[in-house]
Amino acid sequence: MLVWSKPWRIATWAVAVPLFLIIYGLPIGVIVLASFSGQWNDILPSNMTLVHYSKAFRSDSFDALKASLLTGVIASGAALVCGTWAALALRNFKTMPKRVLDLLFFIPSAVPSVSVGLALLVAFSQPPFLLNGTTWIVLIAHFVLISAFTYGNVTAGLARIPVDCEQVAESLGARPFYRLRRVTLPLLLPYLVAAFSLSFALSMGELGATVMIYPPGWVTLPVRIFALSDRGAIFDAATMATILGVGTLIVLAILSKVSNRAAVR
Amino acid sequence: DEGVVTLYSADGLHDGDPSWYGDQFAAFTEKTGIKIQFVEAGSSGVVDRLAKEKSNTQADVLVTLPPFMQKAAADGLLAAYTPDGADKIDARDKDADGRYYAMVNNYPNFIYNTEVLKEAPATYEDLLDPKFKQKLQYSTPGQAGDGTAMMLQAFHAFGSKEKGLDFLKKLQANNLGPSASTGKLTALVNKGELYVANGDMQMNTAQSTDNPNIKIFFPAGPDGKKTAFALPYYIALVNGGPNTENGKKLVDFLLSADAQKDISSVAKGFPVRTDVKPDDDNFKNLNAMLEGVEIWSPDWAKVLDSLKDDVAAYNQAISGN
Amino acid sequence: MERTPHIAKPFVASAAPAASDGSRIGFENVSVTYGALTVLHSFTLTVNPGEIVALIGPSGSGKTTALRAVAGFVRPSGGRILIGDRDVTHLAPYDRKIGMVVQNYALFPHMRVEENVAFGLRAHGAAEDVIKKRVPECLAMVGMSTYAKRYPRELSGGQQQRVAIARALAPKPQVLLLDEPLSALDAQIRRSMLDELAKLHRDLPNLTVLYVTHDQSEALTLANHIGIMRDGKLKAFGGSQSLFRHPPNRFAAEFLGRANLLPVTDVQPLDEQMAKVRFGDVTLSARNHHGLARGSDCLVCVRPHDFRFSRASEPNSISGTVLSVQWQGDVHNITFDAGGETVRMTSAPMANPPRIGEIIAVHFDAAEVTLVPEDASHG
Amino acid sequence: MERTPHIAKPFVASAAPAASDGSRIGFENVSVTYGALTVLHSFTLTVNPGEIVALIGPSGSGKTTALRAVAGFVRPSGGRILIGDRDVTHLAPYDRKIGMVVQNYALFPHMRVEENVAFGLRAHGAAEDVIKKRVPECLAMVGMSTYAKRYPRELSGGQQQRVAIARALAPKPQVLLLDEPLSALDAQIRRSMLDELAKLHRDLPNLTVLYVTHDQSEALTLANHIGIMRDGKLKAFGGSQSLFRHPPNRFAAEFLGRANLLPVTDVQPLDEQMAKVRFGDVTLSARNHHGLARGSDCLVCVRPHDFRFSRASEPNSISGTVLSVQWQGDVHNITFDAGGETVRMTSAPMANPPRIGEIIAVHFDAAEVTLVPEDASHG
Amino acid sequence: MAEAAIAAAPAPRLRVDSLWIAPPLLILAVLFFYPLGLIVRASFGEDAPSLATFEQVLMSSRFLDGLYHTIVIAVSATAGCLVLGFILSLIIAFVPFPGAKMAGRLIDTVIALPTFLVTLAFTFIYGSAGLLNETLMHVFSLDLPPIDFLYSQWGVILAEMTVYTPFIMRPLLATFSTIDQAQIEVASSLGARPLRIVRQIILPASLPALVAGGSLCLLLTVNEFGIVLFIGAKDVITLPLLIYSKAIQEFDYTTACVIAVVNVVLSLGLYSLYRLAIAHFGGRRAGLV
Ligand SMILES: Nc1ncnc2c1ncn2[C@@H]1O[C@H](COP(=O)(O)OP(=O)(O)OP(=O)(O)O)[C@@H](O)[C@H]1O
Ligand SMILES: Nc1ncnc2c1ncn2[C@@H]1O[C@H](COP(=O)(O)OP(=O)(O)OP(=O)(O)O)[C@@H](O)[C@H]1O
Ligand SMILES: [Mg+2]
Ligand SMILES: [Mg+2]
Repeated sequence: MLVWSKPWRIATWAVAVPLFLIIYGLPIGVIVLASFSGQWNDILPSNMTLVHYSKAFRSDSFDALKASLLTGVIASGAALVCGTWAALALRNFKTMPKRVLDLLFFIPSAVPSVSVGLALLVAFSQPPFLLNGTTWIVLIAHFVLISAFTYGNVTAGLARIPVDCEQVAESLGARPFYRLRRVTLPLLLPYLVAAFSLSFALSMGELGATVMIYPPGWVTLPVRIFALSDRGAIFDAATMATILGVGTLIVLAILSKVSNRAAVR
Repeated sequence: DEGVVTLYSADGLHDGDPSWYGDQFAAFTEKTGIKIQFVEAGSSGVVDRLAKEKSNTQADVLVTLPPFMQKAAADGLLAAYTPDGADKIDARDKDADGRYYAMVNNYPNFIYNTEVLKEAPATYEDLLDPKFKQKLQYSTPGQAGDGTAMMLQAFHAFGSKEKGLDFLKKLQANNLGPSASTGKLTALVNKGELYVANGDMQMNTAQSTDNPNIKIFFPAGPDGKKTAFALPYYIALVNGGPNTENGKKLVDFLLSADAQKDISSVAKGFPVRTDVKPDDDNFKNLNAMLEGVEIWSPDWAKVLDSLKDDVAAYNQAISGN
Repeated sequence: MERTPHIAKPFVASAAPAASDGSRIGFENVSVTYGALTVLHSFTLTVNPGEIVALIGPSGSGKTTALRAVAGFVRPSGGRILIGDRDVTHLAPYDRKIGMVVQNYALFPHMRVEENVAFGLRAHGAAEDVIKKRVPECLAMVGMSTYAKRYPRELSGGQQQRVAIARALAPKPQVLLLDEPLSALDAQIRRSMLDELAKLHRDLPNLTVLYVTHDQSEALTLANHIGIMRDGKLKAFGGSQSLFRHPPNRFAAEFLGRANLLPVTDVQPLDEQMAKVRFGDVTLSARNHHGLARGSDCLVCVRPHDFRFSRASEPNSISGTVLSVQWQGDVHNITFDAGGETVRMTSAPMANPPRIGEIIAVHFDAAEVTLVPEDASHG
Repeated sequence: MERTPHIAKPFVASAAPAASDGSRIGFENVSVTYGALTVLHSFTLTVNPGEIVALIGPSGSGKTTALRAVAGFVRPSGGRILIGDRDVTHLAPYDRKIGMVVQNYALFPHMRVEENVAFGLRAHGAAEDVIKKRVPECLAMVGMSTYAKRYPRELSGGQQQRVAIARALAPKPQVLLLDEPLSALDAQIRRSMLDELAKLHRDLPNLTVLYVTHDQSEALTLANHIGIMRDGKLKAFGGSQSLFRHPPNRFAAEFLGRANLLPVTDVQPLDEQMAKVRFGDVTLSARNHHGLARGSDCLVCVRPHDFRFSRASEPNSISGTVLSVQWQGDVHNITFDAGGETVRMTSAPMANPPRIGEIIAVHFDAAEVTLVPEDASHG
Repeated sequence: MAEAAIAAAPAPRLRVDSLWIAPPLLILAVLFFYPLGLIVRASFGEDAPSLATFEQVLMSSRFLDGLYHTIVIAVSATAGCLVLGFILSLIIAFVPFPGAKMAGRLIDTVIALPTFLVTLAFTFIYGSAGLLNETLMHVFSLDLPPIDFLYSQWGVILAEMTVYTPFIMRPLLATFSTIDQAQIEVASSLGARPLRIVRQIILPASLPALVAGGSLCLLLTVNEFGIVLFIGAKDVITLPLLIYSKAIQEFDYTTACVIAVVNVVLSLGLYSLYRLAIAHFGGRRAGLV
């Protein structure tokens, strides 16, 4: 409770809701609307139709959705483990080494996705690591692109969890791993969920690197959507995007259930 | 991996439902039992990827547009191969060394919105009219294949690179902004967001069912002549691919008369085999559009050589405003 | 060994069979610094196995820090800490086998009350049926059985504190560190918790307790020995009774039991035990517990409750002008001015307490008061 | 108006010129629920301007909740809250012009001590030079001057609590809500803080204080009135002395001052004031403050300190077997069994306290003890 | 003896604990720093290492133009994200309205939409024949579209703000859920109004999250490629776009690598500046930076 009086609360909403609608409601709405459109040459579309959906369901878009979801979950999961691990391990460091290592873990997000794609393609098309043409390279690319997010979020969370709780846990006989599992990680959970959600969503939408390296048979939704929109089939692209959005939303909703249970208020 | 073949292809032929690729892949697998693995990207992207993967080549067959196919050939990414029926393809449609062959023919063009404009702009000069301010867009040379083609066309129509660049510089006043994609412009023209954009015949024709407000046109140069050049999808066998034998079968199949006869009706492009003469409406329609248009042939080797400088010169020219 | 039903055998298996002194706590010259600030100076103290030692001292004197050093939450910058015969100075907290209640409770916010209490048991790998039995036992001990399913944020301050106590007791540690564990509780629960602690101590004779409190009656009730801290140093240490009766120095006398310290002169020992001194122009007698030398100056330590109203002619009698009278339920607090010294006395509640400005005479029993050396430690 | 140097004029300008009753606190049938749980039931209480009222009660009885309702942190589900004549039930906390110390201090962790104390002044838009003057004043008041530059995490528990008090006092609120503000302090500082509060109250006669404590002597020392809570209800309310002397019911008697409640029968009023009753086969006399009817059964409330050792033949005398003897510094606590009732008594420290099992006789002054009606409220 | 033990003992403990950093570091080294190393090597030319390409690139006006736009867009978009994200999260967490949770989740979903789709949606909304302009032209009978910012730097910035605000909001919301409610209550009882509470209590508490979110946002916006490419704002070129066209369109891998290296340096430079700024504004006090 921050705004105590009803009129002010309503005033706040009166500003917030339109802001939200303009910035987020409109773009999402337009894409969803486009997915049902036959033509859109006026203010509003005409010839509302479901034909794009029936087309989408007939084609291999489900393989693409599956590829996207799997890539997202696996890459975000790996990034979560790696980022959390790194953030926790970095607690043992102080001052200069800490800053340097901190920077190292942020560097992956300092490289444009195009460069990441190129670099991976070059690096993993030559010995000793021959991974091009396999699903691995896509997973690696997504992992690299999102690893800094999990790391950053977990680090932010670690700065805020109370030391007391961890110390008391230790005094109760909790060894580091047990303490980590039962106290540190649960206290971090809101941040872990935030990190996973972000990186998952980011991975679901990744195109720049994926399009450069994806192997045959592992076409992610954005790659398909890109192919469609690049050739002007925007309504079909919007349809696929809606499917992508709904898929992501479902996963995020499940995650936020987890996070609600963890929220400490 | 006996029963597979990998194809890297520039986008365009897998569009629509049904699509020409879709049909042909199914037919090929049915005939040979070989499954096709397909990777689609921009016309330069596929070549770039092939180059980067050189030490662990994944592709068996490459399909892309000029000048990028020529680039692949020059970089030694392609293997010479004489497919069945190679003799039925015109000399100007194939590499002298037999490294690549045209598969689907196509021509760059312009489109306009028929709702807003009563008739197509007649000349390139007409495009400089202030009424097109912010209402005209073309895909950017150096970023999109069709954009590069449009630059080459301007060079040709105005007689020299200098004059062509001069025109593009003036055109920049009306240009909405750069675009990496040519295909998305069609939708914008259809919607009326743009009045004029560039494109190519195969793609625009394929798009016209979903975009009823667009129409193809060829503006005339200062000499009053309408000109265009062929921008075919080339097919080639990749050097050192994992399944070269299957690759050969696929090249043979896609250049076979059976496959070629569907090109105009399904892919909305022109077949390259001299012995294939389709009689569908679209083929007639395509030919009708080309009537009065003089077809010229760029020297792709030269184009390739100077491409980097030309793009730089173009960027220099348009940033002048 | 006799046990009450809810005190089962400690399940925490010590690696080495618990020697009888396995639970001694020893500080050897322990110093602790925070940055440039030293908050514990060469602190030395031993808590014998099975003993309860209370640490008292003003706010900020380093009591919590001393406890945290035993728990392993701070690393001493010098000295050693022993638990039993082990030097634990560099041992991680989880290897020290202690139970601790910290000043702000630090309950785990994401766990229900019962999960909080079960935490230590689980961490020690107790079997599920042991936990099922032990957790309700501990909750019952602190009167929180009905709150087992609540989250800490849904409890009142005192309820949280009780959960913290239950959590520390659950794994039956050999060493218990309590940092003001009853500070948020009312007198009634506090008493019943003290009873529980005393009972626990009877049932587990090897349980060693180091207990920080700011409530002296708590310390006196529960502890065998009391340590008085000030500015990170141990100023006094001794058996509860003797420390109260014969404080070794001014600070200890004032801090524990708020003694009156009357400056007296010319000590004249009478025998082994007693001495005569001069206070202004009256002669007083008192215990010379610290063996002060003839003729020296010192302080006589008189507890507020040692005074009785008297006729001025009685021995050991002083008189003064009443400065304030305050009723406090079970006592009256009176201050009066005797020869320039402000003296505090308490008496049982009176129907007619003296009025401010009235002159009163009070006396005390010579055997109850002690001479304390004058020291420089108190400004 | 006379002021001590460090109490400057309150700068908080009330919108309306402060009426003399501008600082009354009123609860009118206030109910508070957390989810399905009602923790305050139709709570009604008035704190008159300039008064100090202490709220006491067992842990979890709703004391904090009542304070939070006045502060505006929880919205009552029913009833009204008044400050002065304003109905503040729906007012935001920042419009209520209160000062509050919460149970866990809630210092702002990212601000230095001095910034914490200055917070309220800044929020009220005080001028920078006023702040410069007032903050050191307040820090001095709680003895924290040397810690002005520290962060809260670098302070001990008691130090944090003192900062919280300084922070609440700094803006000189008219209404002060204190939730166990001295719980982490030792007796000495606690006394000096109580003195400061009393002084503050003398200097700001309109300051109204609602004070939650679990320390009854604190309540009795400081408060004009005391409210005793239980299970979210006000069980007793009255002037401190009268509530202690004549508790209206069993719960109040037991909770405040831990009275012995001996079940007696056959009340025989002697006059307006006194009555005779039977306890087993002895006759006792006591004050009949509540005017109990002839022949009824009731309880006689005897404080532990009301007992004196006596010969068995004295009036108002009972005898019993000693169950326990506990020395607590300034008192001896003794429990004995009298006709099946466990009775507690305290006496001044004795050289030879009775031994367990010994039979003792004690008596009390009839004017000091009160008859209390038997009620069903206590299981 | 005792002193020796004290001096010696902590050291090995620290070293053992430090080893925990090895696995993630190793993973990152193989999967990221090795490829990155190849790029750096390639930037020095294919045969004899030289700085020629660097010189050439750094002097070119196109590069400088790109550099300028990259910085302007990244800094403005990040600032916008920080402000918008902070406001929206504050409202969702502290002044929740019915459906606020859902709104929060919907915002997350925006990240999942490929960036070019957001730009497409923008065209439909803010384009000259888009929802907004058509409506305005209709209502006010205008001849020319009144809203015309989409194909400029501002369009790019707005699009990036839309896409990246969730990166601020997520960690912020997580932090808000752990703020001690009692602090807010006490502050308000001391007379602090919501704005002051936000400024003095909530903002400092959310600094770690703002640091994390803002850093990521900054790095993402410096490296954003899709949005710039697909909006096609006139005269707006950024470094990632340059890399793309050099590498893919012009087959000039060396130049692309050079720009990539510069881009990394730029990203890290901006990142460090941002961190310094945060530290200056109080992060160090809270023991964060
Ligand atoms: N993290 C820290 N950094 C700097 N100084 C600290 C820190 N923690 C405690 N101190 C200081 O150390 C001294 C001792 O603190 P400690 O907590 O041990 O006191 P305490 O005796 O427990 O007091 P209290 O009864 O008030 O809890 C105090 O003066 C305190 O200000
Ligand atoms: N957020 C909450 N949700 C549910 N129950 C609560 C919540 N906060 C307090 N309670 C319950 O309300 C009752 C009253 O709590 P309150 O904090 O007012 O007690 P208190 O009298 O202050 O106790 P203490 O002396 O222990 O601080 C307690 O039983 C507590 O468990
Ligand atoms: Mg302490
Ligand atoms: Mg409370």
